[in-house]
Amino acid sequence: MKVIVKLFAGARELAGAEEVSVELTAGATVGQLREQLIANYAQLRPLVGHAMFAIGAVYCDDSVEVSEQAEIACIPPVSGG
Amino acid sequence: MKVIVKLFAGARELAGAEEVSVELTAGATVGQLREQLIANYAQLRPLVGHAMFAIGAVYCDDSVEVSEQAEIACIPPVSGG
Amino acid sequence: MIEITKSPIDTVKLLEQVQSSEAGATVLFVGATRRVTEGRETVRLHYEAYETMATAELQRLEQAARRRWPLEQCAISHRLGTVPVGEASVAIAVSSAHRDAAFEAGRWLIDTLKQSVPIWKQEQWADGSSEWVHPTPSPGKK
Amino acid sequence: MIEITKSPIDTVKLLEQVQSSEAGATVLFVGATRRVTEGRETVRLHYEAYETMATAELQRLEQAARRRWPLEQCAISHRLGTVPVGEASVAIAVSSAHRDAAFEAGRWLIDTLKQSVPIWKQEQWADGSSEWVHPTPSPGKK
Repeated sequence: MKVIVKLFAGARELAGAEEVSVELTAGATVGQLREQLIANYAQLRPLVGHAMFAIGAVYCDDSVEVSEQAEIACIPPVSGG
Repeated sequence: MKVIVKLFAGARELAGAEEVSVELTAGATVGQLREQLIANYAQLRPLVGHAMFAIGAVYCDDSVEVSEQAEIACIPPVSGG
Repeated sequence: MIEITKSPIDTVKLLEQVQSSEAGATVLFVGATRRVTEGRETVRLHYEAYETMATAELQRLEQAARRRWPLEQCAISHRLGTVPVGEASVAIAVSSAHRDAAFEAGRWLIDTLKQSVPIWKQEQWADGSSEWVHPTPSPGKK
Repeated sequence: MIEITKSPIDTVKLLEQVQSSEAGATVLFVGATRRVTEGRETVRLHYEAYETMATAELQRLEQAARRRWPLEQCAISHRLGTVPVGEASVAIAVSSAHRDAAFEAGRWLIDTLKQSVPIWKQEQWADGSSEWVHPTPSPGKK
């Protein structure tokens, strides 16, 4: 399956894109998405290693299955406030 | 010596006066002033027992000698804020 | 900046007084007359002070806070006279480079003000009665 | 009340939003762009958010704070876009019957916001360079 991943801040700049598409096997987890993202975009490695992921605007840990329908976002370490 | 003691809040109301005069022996301490005040104005006992005293607008403990020149105040437990 | 006033407290002015381009953090505390205390209804509070000493004590508190924390600015205002329900009796604003100092100093200033500054409040209850508040020191009290 | 805005933060409005006759205590925290960070001069910060999620996370934080402390009101505003030195990027106002809850909730809200809400700042330094801030998680970091 193909999923679209939203990118922000430093990750957006490193990738040069507000979102990227990643090809995953059906039933892939957030952990596998993280690895595939780094495999496809080596320049994201330093940020994506520490990033969180959100599915449908909710934080998910690496064991959660990626849903094709929901919005998927890569959340590099935050610095609001 | 005769000293004037300023009273506030509940102490002022109990004494019915903004200040009272107390006769002390020369060299009397704040502790002796406290006792004499209670002796003269029995209705002040509940508040003056817990009161602080200030000489020249500075808190003084019971061992300090009362100065005839400076302003003397009885400070019942405070409740500002 | 220390102020003891019979007028309503201007919190906007207080915030402006502690404004600084070196301050990343500002904490404002406002204490106001609450409608209900321990199940009883308050109509208003009345505040009285030993004014010269209260001003001096507040200045001592500001200086002590500045020694203890790296503050940029500090402003304290206490109102006297009648303070109706919902209106502010005290406001404390502190600014600092980082938020630890601003939160800690703000908390310390209001706690210490309530313990040591010669100001007293009189509760004026909805049932028409009134009483001066003179907290009895008790070791376990927070 | 949660707000994410590209306009300057109106702290007066925030204070009005948490006003309550049941509140004896109000704490306002304001975080602003500081001129100097670790010896380097900042000209402005630029903030970006994953807006839908940031709004949802701030609402979750408000609800969590209300479960944990007996708050009367709670209002949070975060600014996006360019925030020049001296201007506020975030403001949090909480009111409660007693000051313990207001201070603790205010502190917890800003600490947790900085850890979990998907908002990022870019430092724009006086020397013309700029960088996104992505704090590396380190066990000893406060």
